[in-house]
Amino acid sequence: MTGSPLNATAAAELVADDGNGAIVTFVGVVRDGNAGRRVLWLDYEAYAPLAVKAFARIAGEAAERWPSVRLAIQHRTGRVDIGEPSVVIAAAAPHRAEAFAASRFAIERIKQIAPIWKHEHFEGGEVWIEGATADPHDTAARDTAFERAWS
Amino acid sequence: MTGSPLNATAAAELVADDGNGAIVTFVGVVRDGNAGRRVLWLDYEAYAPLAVKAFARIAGEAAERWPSVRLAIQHRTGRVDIGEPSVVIAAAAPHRAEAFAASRFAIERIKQIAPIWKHEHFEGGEVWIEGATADPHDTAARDTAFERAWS
Amino acid sequence: MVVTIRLFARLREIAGASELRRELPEPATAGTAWAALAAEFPPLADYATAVSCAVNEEYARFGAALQDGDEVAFLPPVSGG
Amino acid sequence: MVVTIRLFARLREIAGASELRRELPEPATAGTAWAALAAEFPPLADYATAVSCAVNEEYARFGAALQDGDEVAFLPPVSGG
Repeated sequence: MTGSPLNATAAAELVADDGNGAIVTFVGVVRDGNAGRRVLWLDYEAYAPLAVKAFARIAGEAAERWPSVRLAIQHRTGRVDIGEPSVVIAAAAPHRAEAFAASRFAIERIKQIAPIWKHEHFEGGEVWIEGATADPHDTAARDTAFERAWS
Repeated sequence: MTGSPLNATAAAELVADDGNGAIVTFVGVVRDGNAGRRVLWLDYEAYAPLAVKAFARIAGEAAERWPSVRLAIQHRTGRVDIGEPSVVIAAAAPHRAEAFAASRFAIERIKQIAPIWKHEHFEGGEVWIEGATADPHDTAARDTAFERAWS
Repeated sequence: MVVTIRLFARLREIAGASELRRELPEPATAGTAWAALAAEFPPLADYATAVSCAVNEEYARFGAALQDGDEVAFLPPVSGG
Repeated sequence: MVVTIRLFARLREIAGASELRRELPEPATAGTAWAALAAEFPPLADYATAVSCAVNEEYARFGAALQDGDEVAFLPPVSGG
């Protein structure tokens, strides 16, 4: 969790390893539009210590399913302008299937359980985006994330 | 196609766009082992003009399936040492599902139809790696790539 | 007992504070802390079925017992990523 | 007619050249060019069912007709990525 610009290259370097043949990096970027609104920027609020623990939980869940995967997660707080990254996930594995799956799993799971909130500033107003009720023990939600990642 | 080190950041910047919320970058890296052999380095040979056309075909196939996706593909020729990238694919889209799918599709398809060959130098010898018989008109192979990318 | 209550995003705006200290009758749970808060700030009731909670920086159930000095956080639906 | 033949990877090693110019009796196809080459370099026969071909830098069928001056390439199974 950081208030500074994210660095996808640094995340990828963290997980690189001579035995890993695949690195998949997911970068979530602030878009200029959402639900028909012209977005100006986003402000991210977070419960940072719990967010870091949520990321560790997500990495643990991924490691249980794909033991060879190494995962790095970065997430912004504060104002993030259009075109800037709000989240970076790097997943490395010996083979590509696991790297793709772990990266996708992580972003699905972040949206489910990371205590982070988008405050959208759009042309004409602002709104808190509210997605999922966070419950890390909801195994159905976790399984949905696994299914989206690997099917 | 290039004999110089690949740059994942540059590939991601090529596809970035203010309307795109997701950028998925796949980096294929030379591993230190393969099929029980201790790999020292790989030499990539390519039929470069046809490889570039194959990448354009792959981008076209991806665009037909996911019209909002922008794709960039870089591939090395020549000697690539352990831990160095041999291929970089950046896929950007408004939403993450398409970006993940297009990136995965592209690497599956490269392995099917790009006229590129790995010459593996391992401890004790060297060997040409031979994978798929390239046939861009084989729709069953293409559909397998689509299925791996999106199911 | 006295607990620290942390609020985020829209909940923070409704209460007008990101952190509150409140005295609760014993025995107290995260759920009784939420009920006291919702009585104090009625618009919080909209979140009754959607709110999550954490005690001392770990996700917890609303039935989790609180101790004097605990930090209990209430979280509206999340939207990271 | 005279065509340029391009060979890659193991095929190149078997023939000892990445590029050859060969005269072919007309009418010629990519398939007849391959047959002539396999007669000249018998180990190429191992690739009879696995080889692909391209004519003038486009993938082609073995039945594709060749013209004088064409470039025909023979490709062993690929292994990019």
